[in-house]
Amino acid sequence: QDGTKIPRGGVVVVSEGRQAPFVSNFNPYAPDPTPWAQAGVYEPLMIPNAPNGFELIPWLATGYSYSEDLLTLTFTLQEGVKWNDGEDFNADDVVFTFELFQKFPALDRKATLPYFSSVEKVDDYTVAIHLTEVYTLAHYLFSSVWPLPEHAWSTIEDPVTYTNDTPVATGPLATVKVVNEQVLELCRNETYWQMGEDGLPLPYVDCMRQPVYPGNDPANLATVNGEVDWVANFIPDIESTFIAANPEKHHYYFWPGGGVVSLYYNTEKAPYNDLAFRQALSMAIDYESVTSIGMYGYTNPSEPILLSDAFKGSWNQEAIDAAAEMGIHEYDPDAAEAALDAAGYVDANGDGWRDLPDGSDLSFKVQVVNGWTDWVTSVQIMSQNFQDVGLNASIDVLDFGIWLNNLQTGTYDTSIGWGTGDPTAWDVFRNLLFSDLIGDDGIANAQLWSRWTSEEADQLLVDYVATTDAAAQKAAMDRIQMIFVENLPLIPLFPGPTWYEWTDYRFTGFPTEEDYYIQGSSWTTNGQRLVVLMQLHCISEETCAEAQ
Amino acid sequence: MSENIQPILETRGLTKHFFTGNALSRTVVKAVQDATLQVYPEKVVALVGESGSGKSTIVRMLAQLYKPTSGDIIFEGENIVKHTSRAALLRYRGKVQMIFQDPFASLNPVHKVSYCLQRPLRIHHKAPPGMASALHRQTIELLEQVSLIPAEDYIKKYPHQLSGGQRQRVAIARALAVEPKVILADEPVSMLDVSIRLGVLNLMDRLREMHGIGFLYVTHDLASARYFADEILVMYAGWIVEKAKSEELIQNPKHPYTQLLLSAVPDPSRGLRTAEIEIKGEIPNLANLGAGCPFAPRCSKVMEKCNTVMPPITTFDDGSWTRCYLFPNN
Amino acid sequence: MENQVEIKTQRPRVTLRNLLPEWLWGFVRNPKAMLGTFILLSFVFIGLLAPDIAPLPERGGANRMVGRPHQAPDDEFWFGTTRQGQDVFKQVVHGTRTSLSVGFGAGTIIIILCIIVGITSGYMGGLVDELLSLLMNVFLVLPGLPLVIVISGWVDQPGPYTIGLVLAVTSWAYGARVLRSQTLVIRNSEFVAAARVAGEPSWRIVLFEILPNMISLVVSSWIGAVVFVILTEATLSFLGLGNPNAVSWGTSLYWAQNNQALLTRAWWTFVPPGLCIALVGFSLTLINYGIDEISNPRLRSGEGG
Amino acid sequence: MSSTPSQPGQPAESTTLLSVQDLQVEYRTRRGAVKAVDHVSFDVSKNEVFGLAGESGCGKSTAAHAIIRILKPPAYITGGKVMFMGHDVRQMNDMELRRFRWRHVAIVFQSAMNALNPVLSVGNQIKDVLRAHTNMKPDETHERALELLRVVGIDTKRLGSYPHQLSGGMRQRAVIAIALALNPEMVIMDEPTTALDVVVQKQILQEIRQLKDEFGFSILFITHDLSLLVEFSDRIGIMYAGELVETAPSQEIFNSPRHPYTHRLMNSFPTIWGARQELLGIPGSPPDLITPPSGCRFHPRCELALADGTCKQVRPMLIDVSSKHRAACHLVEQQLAVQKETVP
Amino acid sequence: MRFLVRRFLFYLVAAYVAITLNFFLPRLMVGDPVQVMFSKFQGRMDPRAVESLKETFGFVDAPVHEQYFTYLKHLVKGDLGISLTNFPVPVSEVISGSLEWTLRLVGIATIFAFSIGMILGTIAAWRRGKFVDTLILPIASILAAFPYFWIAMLALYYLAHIQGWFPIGHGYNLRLKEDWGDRAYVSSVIEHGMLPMLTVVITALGGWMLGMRNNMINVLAEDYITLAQAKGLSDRRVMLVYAARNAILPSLTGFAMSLGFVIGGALIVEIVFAYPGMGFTLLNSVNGRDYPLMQGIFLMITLSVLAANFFADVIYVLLDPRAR
Ligand SMILES: Nc1ncnc2c1ncn2[C@@H]1O[C@H](COP(=O)(O)OP(=O)(O)OP(=O)(O)O)[C@@H](O)[C@H]1O
Ligand SMILES: Nc1ncnc2c1ncn2[C@@H]1O[C@H](COP(=O)(O)OP(=O)(O)OP(=O)(O)O)[C@@H](O)[C@H]1O
Ligand SMILES: [Mg+2]
Ligand SMILES: [Mg+2]
Repeated sequence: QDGTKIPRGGVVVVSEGRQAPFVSNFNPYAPDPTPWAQAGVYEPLMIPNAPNGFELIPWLATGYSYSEDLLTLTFTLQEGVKWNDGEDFNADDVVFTFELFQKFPALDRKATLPYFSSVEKVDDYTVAIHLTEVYTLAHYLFSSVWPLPEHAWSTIEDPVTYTNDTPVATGPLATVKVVNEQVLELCRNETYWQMGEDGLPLPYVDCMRQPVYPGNDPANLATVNGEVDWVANFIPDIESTFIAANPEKHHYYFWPGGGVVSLYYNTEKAPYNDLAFRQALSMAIDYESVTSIGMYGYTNPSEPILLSDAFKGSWNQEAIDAAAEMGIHEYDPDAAEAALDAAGYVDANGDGWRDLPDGSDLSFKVQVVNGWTDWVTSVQIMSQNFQDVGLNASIDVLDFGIWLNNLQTGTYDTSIGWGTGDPTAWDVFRNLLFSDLIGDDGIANAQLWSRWTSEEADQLLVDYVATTDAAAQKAAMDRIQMIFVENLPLIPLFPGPTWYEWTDYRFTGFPTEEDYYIQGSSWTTNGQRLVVLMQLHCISEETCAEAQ
Repeated sequence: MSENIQPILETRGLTKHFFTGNALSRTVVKAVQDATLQVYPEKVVALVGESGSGKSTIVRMLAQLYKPTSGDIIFEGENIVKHTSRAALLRYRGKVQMIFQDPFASLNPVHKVSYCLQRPLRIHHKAPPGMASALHRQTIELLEQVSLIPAEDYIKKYPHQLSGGQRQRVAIARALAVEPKVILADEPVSMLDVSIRLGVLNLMDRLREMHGIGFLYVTHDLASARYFADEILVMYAGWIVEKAKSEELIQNPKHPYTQLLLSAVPDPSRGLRTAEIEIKGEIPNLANLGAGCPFAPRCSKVMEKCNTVMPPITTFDDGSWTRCYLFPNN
Repeated sequence: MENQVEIKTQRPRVTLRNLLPEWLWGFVRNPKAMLGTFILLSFVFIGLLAPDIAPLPERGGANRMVGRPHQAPDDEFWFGTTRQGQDVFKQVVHGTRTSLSVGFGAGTIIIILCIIVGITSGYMGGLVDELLSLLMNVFLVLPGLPLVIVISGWVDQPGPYTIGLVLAVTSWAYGARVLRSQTLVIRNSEFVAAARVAGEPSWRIVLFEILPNMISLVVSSWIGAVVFVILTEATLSFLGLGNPNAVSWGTSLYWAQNNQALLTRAWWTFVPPGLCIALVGFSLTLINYGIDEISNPRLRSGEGG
Repeated sequence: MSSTPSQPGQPAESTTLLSVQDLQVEYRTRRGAVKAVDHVSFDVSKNEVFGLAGESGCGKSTAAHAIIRILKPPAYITGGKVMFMGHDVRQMNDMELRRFRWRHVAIVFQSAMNALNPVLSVGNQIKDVLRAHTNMKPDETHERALELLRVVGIDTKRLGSYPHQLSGGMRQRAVIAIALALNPEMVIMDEPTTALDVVVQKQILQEIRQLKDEFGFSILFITHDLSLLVEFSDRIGIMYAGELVETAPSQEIFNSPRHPYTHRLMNSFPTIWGARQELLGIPGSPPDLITPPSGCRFHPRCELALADGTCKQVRPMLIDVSSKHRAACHLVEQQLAVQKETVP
Repeated sequence: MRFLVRRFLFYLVAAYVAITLNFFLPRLMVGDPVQVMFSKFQGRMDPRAVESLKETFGFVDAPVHEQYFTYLKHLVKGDLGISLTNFPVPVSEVISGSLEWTLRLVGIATIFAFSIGMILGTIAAWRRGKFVDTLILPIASILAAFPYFWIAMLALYYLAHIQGWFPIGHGYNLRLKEDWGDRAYVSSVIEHGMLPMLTVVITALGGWMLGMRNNMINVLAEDYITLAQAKGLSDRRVMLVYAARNAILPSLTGFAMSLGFVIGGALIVEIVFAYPGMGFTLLNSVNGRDYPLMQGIFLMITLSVLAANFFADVIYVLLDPRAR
């Protein structure tokens, strides 16, 4: 920092679309803990850096390694880390945490249980995890857990319902100052293990304050008024509202690296089991309007291969070209009509709408979650697109629970839905195509909602994680993308943008579009915000005083 | 009333208790107790008493609007309290009709005069079915009988377009429509203007003669009872305390209450006669009546037993009777 | 006593049936009622003629995106466009249909429930009355809007009509109570006794003697219910508890708010639906004041001098 | 016409307390003006009971209310004078009026139930008057209130009672107590006993009489019950359709009414005194006051109406029949004219 | 007194009905709320984890009547269940914070709206055809026809955002500590409450005002008013002690009865103004399908309304001796 002393202090005001009142629950494994309990109060072992191809940043663990047979994953832990009650953090805590999952499956929020059989303390700062099968991406999964202090948690009778009001934690914001229905304020851990450039414990800022706004509206008003420093809100028309209010100090960057939002359909049903029909749908959608109107231009149409910019390195250009050749994933209503005509979807009964090839009525609903207005708008556009090519499409706006339940049980026609965004391209396809995800009860887990599976794809996915050979993995990944393009199990629409705005009235150190050193949204739960937090500091002593 | 003529309508020991209040506090209002009266064809019996003494309650029991708590109502020799079928009720209502106190309230403001009169005709099949013209003719006749002439003018009018006297005439016509044998008239003129009261009373008198109808005439005005009725019953706090022929009652009141009542009637020929009879006390509350004579607290000739037991009826030679220990049974 | 007589001739009971011409006359001469009727009728016409006033595209209805986002009002889009490029004018015009039909539909259900419960309880008396009264009173003290919010939270995708139905089921108590007490008064009136003495059966007494006397009360309760439903439906839709895909004023406001109409100064998406709701509410309220004044002449302003 | 019509502005006799001269009141309704009181003139002397009788709606209450100017819109006094002890009530300003009311003239309304504020205790309603008009201290007003209750024969324990806890008779007495609170010169009683039973009515009237003798106030007594009026009043005025048609001492009016209306009215009441006789009543009903009949307002109901149409066309004036007896009737005029001719 | 006892018993019954309704509502709904409720965990969590969560929430199969008695038993202990969105915080705890804010805002705003409405209504009737009657009354009734939230949003945008006269949202300045001893905190609470309060008052005023005016006009035609004037009492005394006090009685019952609506309206205002009350907790619970919390909030609001009703009854009895 050019020799100048970095100013310390100040309260960063954060808004991340939180609408529910805060209640004190700093149990990171609760279904809905107080925000920042997971990455703030507690910390993960390692942090994937999304803009940097999900490279793992050492945190509580300094590194990992696989055994020869790939069945044991070993983490080496950071030394000198202390819990905020003064106890040392060591391997016992990590082992304790995983064993707690085994005792209380409800705590296993990361779904690690199926992948390990036991955890072993190798020495004070080394932990070995014995995997149930070869899974060469296990380090992502296991490094994302937040170790719990054994000395404090071992005596807790029911850790599932434990609210941990005064957390014993290692994180930089382990001190709970205020938590009530309107505001959450977390303050620095005086004994934090990472040191700043001035040789004192990080972070530079004193506290993080997060007010509750019961809707987008008041939150955005406050943001536009410059009352908030670090924002993860959806702001419609951001240029004319937020930026226009103060172009100097207001900034945003919506990194298009999230999971690809797609149009799902139930391929177990006619006509969605007909590839020609699916292709016609993909030609009928006006992707530009969907992103520019539905998504306010905050993202771009996705590539046909379902991988966002975050996985640019994994893109199979051949598959992309193949798609272009087929004409799919390109807005062309005439081509769509022609394709439908060709496949026999014509208006047989003269009601103005196309019918199934057998002559029976064809009408379908596009499902969407109530309240997710960007999606609702996108669906409105798509259903309009479908109508324009003679398909009788309508919209079904559903409550989230019902919507998800329908997707999982396969009781829907078509629906908009999210895709996986991290941490690897393999996860993206595995969650969408791996046939094991359909349970015995017929529930489609992860995002296998379109229920399209193939043995080849299954095999490729298995092969991918059974090796550490990069070339073999690349081949498998290329092939999977080709299969995807050829079969169109779902229609990729756009990569989900990550909402991230900031103001530099008081603080600096935020990732910017130019220097996007880590995903900037405070909203991420995988710990990337911890990296930002380490960088944040007041612009000057005055702004520190201002930020109280 | 002579013994040889049979009463057409009579009551025996008719009693009505109202239960009011809610589950928490129930009070019994003894509105009518042990009432015995007779109505004879072509005669008028007047029932006189202060407000709240139970006059209307008796009438409403007779009209089968209230169910008696106990006692009998005998009509043409039949005890109608026991016959409760709808047909029996309808038959009874075809013979016993009622006129209400308030002509402004007893005619439904939403119905025309014709509707008022034709409903009873239809219900009691007084007109040949389906014969609109017959119905119309009968309506006209009814209106003419009550001197609403020209009848055609009135038939299409709504009650609010009529004056009080005209309304009461319509009410009378409605009662007449079923060709009743008895008309129960509950203070039929007390709401009317002084100048038209007499017209209505005279009309009822004419109809009584014409159709041989027996009247039960309820009033709080002794003078009009004397004017219109053959026989007067005096009621006090739920009890009928005296019965006598009109003149007899006026000239020779027996019960102290009747005497008090008479003395209170203003007499224009003399000017205010102060304190002729000492008036004291208040009208008793029917909700907590003792067992004794309700008039006892106000009676100037009160005896000890008055406070404990209600005196029995003492009958006199001329058929009149009273309930007072001053007239011991012999 | 005479005095009462006089007062009554002065103030004839006002009921629609008996005075139709006179009542209408009173209504026509009441400036409030007339202004209200005029506004309301304008909306009714807009609702009825919606397809002619604002012709819909062949497909997609009033929610079809036809223009650029957030266009200010101009010749083509009289009320501008929404953030989704929908024609606000079309939405408002067709929303009139939805809002009015939900309002009047649910209002009518409410008033029917009121009549059934209120009159039954008032006329039957006794145990039936006790029980129904209890039910009414309970429904009265239960906070309506929270109850509706909770119920609509359980209903799957409530459109305006579903919301209307939920409102109807939960909001009849007030009117029923008013009708009940009126029924009690009328039931004890002499003309009902007279009808019974004449031998009228109970159902005829209820339908032909009691009910016609309550017409003005029924009408004003009905109007009150309609206002309530329109406002509440808009509120619930606005809160996002309705179907955001419906075309109704509340939904328009929901979208306006979602698109930060005020922050982006797209007032034209926010003001017209709000004003429409207010105008309809106001017109109905005016009509009700008018009815009040007609049935209670004391309330008339500018009487005499 | 050779009669002496009543002259407004005539100097009041020394004993005259209230002088109403040519009073006119109308109610302005949408249908037109209701001339509820039309050129009514009468005097009330000190310590006199003046009775005003007539059918319902003939304008008795309106006249009474006009005297103390408590008419509310749409009623307006449109003409005439109300002189009270030489002061013109119509000219008084708000302050004078407030002082005039109750201190000099008090009023008792027809129905005590409605005249008492249901949510204030009787005591408070009595004390209110004392507080508004005097400088009495609280314990003095209390004393006075108790005294007043005693005067009208209510148990003093009832001071704190609310109207609904009292019987009709007691309420009426309470209203009278309020009226007497300031020892006014005159009490207007507008049908004070109509809602009561005869016995109670009698009781109360006896009391009023006693109080009057004791305190020496005049009474303007309004009722439609002629028998009662004759029994109770010294002098009587008969109103018909907004006009005063006859005034005379009560016995005189009872024994020899001069106006046909008065005559028929007397004949409409059955009595319990004397022989039982057939009564006639009055045919027809009172006229609508928006469009009253021309000439003599009674002529459509009068079987003695002159055939030459005088009654129909010419409005009769109140003329002196004798020194204390006045009537407004063409027949009386004619008779008087005949008398004058025969007895020069 | 008997009146109050009767009302109290009635409120007990009403409370019982509300409690029972609250129990049956989710059970009467179509579909399986439990299934829906947990579907959001599905796919994200191991099915075993979901199962054990369900158990933790107490969704176990038992006959309805047993469930009902358990529910009642828990209620008596003040146990409203566990909030889903705030797992595992008990519903009662989630509510307790916001209840206080709502009671304060709604309570004060309602009392304001009611009293101002009563005063203006009195004046409008007393001076008919004058300023208040001809100008303020129509304006107030037009305002009453607008939806609460619409006025609230305009006020928020214009008065708070553009003009900056009022803070945007929240119950107090979040930089301060909640401390009623602290002057600054108290004044910030007042400052933050102003605008929501104003909105409630403005939109609710018209109704009360008109009601009062009409009652007043009816009362003014009563004989006892004429008598009071004839008694030579001062206009003020007649207006307040004789007319207004009687005219307020019907409004008071109306007030008590419409309290439920009033509170509903105020909840909306809370939502718009980010006021930390029950309104937005309720909306959140609905949006988050937090059924236990929804039930709890509904119950709390109902009980508050019942309590307020009873309070109104007490005032009624104080004002009207006939009810004693
Ligand atoms: N439906 C009822 N319920 C309870 N009490 C009643 C009922 N009807 C009448 N009463 C009571 O019964 C008593 C007698 O009443 P009723 O109407 O018979 O008196 P009345 O002599 O006709 O009086 P009035 O001259 O006022 O008409 C009164 O005390 C009255 O309060
Ligand atoms: N508010 C009013 N508007 C119009 N006309 C009225 C009004 N009040 C009274 N009147 C009319 O004024 C006339 C006189 O009424 P007033 O009350 O003085 O009569 P009254 O002789 O006192 O009758 P009652 O014996 O019934 O008391 C009546 O014809 C009545 O119709
Ligand atoms: Mg009676
Ligand atoms: Mg009068």
